[in-house]
Amino acid sequence: MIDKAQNASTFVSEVDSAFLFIFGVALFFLFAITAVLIYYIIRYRQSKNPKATHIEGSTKLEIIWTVVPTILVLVMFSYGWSGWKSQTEIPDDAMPVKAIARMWSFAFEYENGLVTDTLIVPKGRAVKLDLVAQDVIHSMYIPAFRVKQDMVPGKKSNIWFESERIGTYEIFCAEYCGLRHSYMMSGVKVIEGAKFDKWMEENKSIEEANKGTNKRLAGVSVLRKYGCNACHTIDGSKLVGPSYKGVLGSTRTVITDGKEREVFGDEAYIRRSIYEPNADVVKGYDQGLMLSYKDQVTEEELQHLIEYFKSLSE
Amino acid sequence: MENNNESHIVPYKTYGIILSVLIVLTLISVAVTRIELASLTVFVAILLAAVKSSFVLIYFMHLKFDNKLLKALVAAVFILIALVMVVTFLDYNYR
Amino acid sequence: MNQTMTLSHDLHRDDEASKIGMWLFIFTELLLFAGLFIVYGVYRYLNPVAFHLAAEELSVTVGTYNTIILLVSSATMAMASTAIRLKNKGMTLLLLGITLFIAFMFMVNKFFEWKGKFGHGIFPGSDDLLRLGHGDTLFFGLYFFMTGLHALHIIVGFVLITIVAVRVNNNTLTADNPVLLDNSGLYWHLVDLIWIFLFPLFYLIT
Amino acid sequence: MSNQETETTHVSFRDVKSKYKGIFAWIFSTDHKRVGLLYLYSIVSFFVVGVLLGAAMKLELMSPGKTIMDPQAYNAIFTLHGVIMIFLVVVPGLPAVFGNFFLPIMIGAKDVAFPKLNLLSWWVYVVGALVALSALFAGGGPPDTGWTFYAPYSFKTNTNMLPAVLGAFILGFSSILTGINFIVTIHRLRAPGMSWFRLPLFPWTLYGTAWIQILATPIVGITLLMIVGERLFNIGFFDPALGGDPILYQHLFWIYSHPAVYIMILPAMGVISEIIPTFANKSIFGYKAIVISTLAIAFVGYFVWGHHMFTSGMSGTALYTFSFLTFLVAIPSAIKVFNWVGTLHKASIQLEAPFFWAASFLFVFMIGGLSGLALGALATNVHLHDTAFVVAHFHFIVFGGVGFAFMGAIHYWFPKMWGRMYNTRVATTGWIFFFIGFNTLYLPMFFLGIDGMPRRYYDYVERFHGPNIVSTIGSWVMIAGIIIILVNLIRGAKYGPITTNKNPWGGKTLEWEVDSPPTLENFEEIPVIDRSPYDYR
Ligand code: HEA
Ligand code: HEA
Ligand code: CUA
Ligand SMILES: [Cu+2]
Repeated sequence: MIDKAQNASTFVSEVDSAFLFIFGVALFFLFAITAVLIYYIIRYRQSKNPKATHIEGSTKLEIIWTVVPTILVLVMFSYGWSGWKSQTEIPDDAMPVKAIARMWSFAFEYENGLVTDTLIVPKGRAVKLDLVAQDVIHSMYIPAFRVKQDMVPGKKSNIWFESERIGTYEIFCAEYCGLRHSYMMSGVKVIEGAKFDKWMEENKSIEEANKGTNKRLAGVSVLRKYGCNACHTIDGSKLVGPSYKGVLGSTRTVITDGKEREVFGDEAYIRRSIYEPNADVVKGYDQGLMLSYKDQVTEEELQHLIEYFKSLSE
Repeated sequence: MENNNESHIVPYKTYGIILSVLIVLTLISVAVTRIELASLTVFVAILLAAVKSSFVLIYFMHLKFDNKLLKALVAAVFILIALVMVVTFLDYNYR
Repeated sequence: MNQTMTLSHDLHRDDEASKIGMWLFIFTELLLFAGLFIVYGVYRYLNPVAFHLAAEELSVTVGTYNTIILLVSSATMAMASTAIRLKNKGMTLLLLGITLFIAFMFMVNKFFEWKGKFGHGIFPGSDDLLRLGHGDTLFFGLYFFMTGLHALHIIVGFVLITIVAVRVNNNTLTADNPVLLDNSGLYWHLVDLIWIFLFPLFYLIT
Repeated sequence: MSNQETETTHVSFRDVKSKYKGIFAWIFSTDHKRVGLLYLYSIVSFFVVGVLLGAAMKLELMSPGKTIMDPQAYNAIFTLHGVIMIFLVVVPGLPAVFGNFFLPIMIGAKDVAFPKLNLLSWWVYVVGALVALSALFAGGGPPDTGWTFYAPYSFKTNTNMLPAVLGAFILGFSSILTGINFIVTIHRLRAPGMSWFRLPLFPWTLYGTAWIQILATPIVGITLLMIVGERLFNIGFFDPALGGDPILYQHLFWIYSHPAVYIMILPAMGVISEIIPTFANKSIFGYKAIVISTLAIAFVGYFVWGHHMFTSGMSGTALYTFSFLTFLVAIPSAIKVFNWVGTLHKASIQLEAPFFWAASFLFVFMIGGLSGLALGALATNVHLHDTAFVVAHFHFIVFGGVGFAFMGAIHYWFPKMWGRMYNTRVATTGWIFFFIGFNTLYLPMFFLGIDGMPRRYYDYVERFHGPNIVSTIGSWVMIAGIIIILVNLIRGAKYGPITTNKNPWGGKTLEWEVDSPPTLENFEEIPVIDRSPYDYR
């Protein structure tokens, strides 16, 4: 079940009390009106009440049942408004994290340049997410925190939250974004503030993050960082794009400018596939689904990837 | 149902006058937008267009001689369009 | 009792109904263009400078000229309604003829205007346009889309008025049943009405 | 002229001789009743297709992971399901079928104002439908954007967007033509003595609907045309890479599509306002209040479109204005519900299938509408937007509202339309299955949504499994219900006992005074009206 804990984020209690009020009123009217309806049907059925009484209407009643719902909905409106307002008032000291969405994965970039595929945040500190979409509209949805915001390409937007409870919570992409929309998820991991600071310290920058680990693991972390696994597998099975398995050292048929040709999978091919993904598209796959990673994947990361792919082709 | 197509035969002359007014207004709007009035230009140009279109509606399109209902409907449609624009701009204006 | 009848004949001819029907259709056309005016408004608001500069690419002279002739055609079309009621067939045909001629001239002007733009490499999706920047792309995108749609209406109006002229000529459209002429007139004025707004938005506000 | 029909007194419109033979006597007929039935048959056919697609989705969602199809198929199916259900079924639905058939009769006219235009609108509908469905077969595969065609995904996808979008554009014209026809008909062809406040409520709602049809549909028309332009010429209206604003697309889309939901529901409310007094044998409670609330919904409904975009990143001002207006538009619906229930007070109720449909309409409509309130409030919408909760909301109110009203209407007017009767006991059994299946199918989706399951999800995490199973089982119960109902109606139309009574339910509106089925021109003599339409004294 969804984490119903009130302090998963500071918004939860306010939003949930709006829910409680609205659902309370709604259920009351639903049950009351249904009860009256059933009572009338039983009480005034033809066999019981053969002659109807002529009534045209009643102005007094009309006024009552216009005014009462009006008041109730105005209260609902203000509950909804105030609950939402606190979500827009971002504290100045909130820790900024850039959240990037592309088909079909999320990535999170911290101030120090560190990039991860799950969001890791400290408990009890406000976090501000700067939302960026690279291709189509996605939506950042963290049910346990009661926050959601569309990520629109070409448009800046942000959300913030503060969690007071250690745990891992789901992130879903809530705006339909194509083939693997339902697999576009991630998580928020809330950890102790001290632990968080330590973690930041240990992973000062990407280069350092990748240093020290063995080559294979470095390749895996690059794939995760850019969310490549959303579309490619390592076991030879077909997803949106071709699998990494056997990509190095094999000959494949690609479509270049609408014409078929054969290419050999070498390092140059890998580089081209990442920097100009739509130049050669392997036969049987759709063009235009992958964006260029030219300004993102560094030369060093590319080397890690190639090492890793080598290991997959062995 | 009454066929009131005989009722108002608008003389040619009326159309002639309206046409000249429209042409003059067109020339004015061209002239006005030539001088720099900054943001006022937009306003003036649209205002003149609105005046011109009212002439077209009222005389060329006969609204002057039509029943009240139709007049009200036409006005309502323009108000609707204006309201839709205003509401859309509640978003863009305050982003 | 076995009588043969035609449904639409039996329903008593109702000119007022046809007129209301035409007006309702005009409402939908107005809303159609309103959608585009909203788009124009928003993008103008978001790209004020680019729209300002891009508009200077368009020739005010051609625009003014087209506006004026379209106004004249609207007047002649309205006069045709008078002429038919005065049972002046020759005059009606003459006025319709002028309207058609002007519609044709308008299209000729548009053609050369567009051709000129195309010659400068400005057309939807062209490389030059993409190089100019977002505001210009949008401005000219809207320019072609809106004036194009307007031109389409001119063509429809042209066809409609031609039909009217033919029927006036065969005496199947006379002072007794001028509704088709009146309604074509209403349509033609609508086309004019839209142009009255397109003209300042694209040519004047620079 | 084109359509010579021979009329003898008291010959049903179905048996009237025409110069065309067989099916051509129908598809070239300008008789409003035949056009209505043409619409009925085409709409029901598309409905069955849509329903089968819905059932397929439910099967897929029965368990996590792949059940019967892959993600591309699922995405295409919910798109087609949405497009078919919205543009081909519920938007034309009640006005085109029952509006065409009964509007002229209820106001005491021989036909609609423009019979030829009426036939044309059916043809346009068919052409639009065929164009839209051709997306299935042309290369590239069926579109996979959802019925909302959101930019920029709708230009990025390699699937057949153009036919779907063009189809929807053409269908818009069909809707506009119907709207124009109805407004003029109501203005010009009311029988002598039928003042505005003697107009029955179904025509009133059609009147409100018709205005929305002609004033809102063009906006989606132009928007879809812009998508076509964008895809063909790369103009960049809504493509952020070229400076366009995807949010503007959403504005334009919902400027139409929100009013469209009232195009769907208003005639449904009209049908309910007819059924309830007839079966209560009693004048409707608060006739004027219902009329005014109809017009209020039509008008205010035009300005609430932004509630579909609360999380899109609109300005705060826009957000609370839209939220506020959304709540305002709920009030007229509440007024109607109270008046319908009020009508039953001290009534004498005939318990027959049409009444069961009307009463259960009230129940499901309330659930749908009241869940809309949680969507209309900002804070709660943020959590619920684009989740299964929204899916539950609109199935309850669209399918629950319009679908139940449609079923009610067809059971109510059946003896008038076919001159025969269905088996009433079977009809009630069908209703019971349908009602239980319906609630089992959609209620769990509310819980899924509150728990955070996004919509348009082909696959889901394990904790959403339970409610999804229940929901799928519900769809089977509903299958049973729909089959019972359809079989019963089809048998009734063919072999049911011929009704001799013109007015089997004791209705007071004009359609109960004409023959069953009506003759070609409905009335031998146009009636003169001197009373309110629900005068049961
Ligand atoms: C027939 C169609 C129909 C109707 C009538 C409605 C009616 C309403 N709708 Fe619904 N709606 C849809 C069809 C419809 N909707 C569809 C198709 C979508 C999804 C589109 C998509 O994204 O694909 C949608 C989505 C939708 C959203 C966007 C959700 C999201 O994506 O985030 C919202 C938000 O405000 C909303 C609100 C409402 C409200 C407040 C009403 C109100 O008009 C309801 C009024 C009714 C009542 C209130 C109940 C009766 C009254 C009482 C029982 C008395 C007691 C009442 C009070 C105390 C107030 N709807
Ligand atoms: C009128 C509108 C309407 C109707 C009636 C329905 C009916 C149904 N819909 Fe509907 N639905 C929409 C409109 C409608 N839907 C819209 C607009 C969307 C949004 C699309 C989008 O996101 O873009 C949607 C989305 C949607 C989804 C969400 C997809 C997602 O977000 O992942 C689901 C999921 O279960 C669903 C299921 C169903 C089911 C099970 C039915 C059931 O009613 C079907 C149940 C009926 C049966 C199972 C009976 C089977 C019948 C027969 C076998 C016939 C027998 C025939 C003869 C004897 C002749 N629909
Ligand atoms: Cu990304 Cu859905
Ligand atoms: Cu809505």
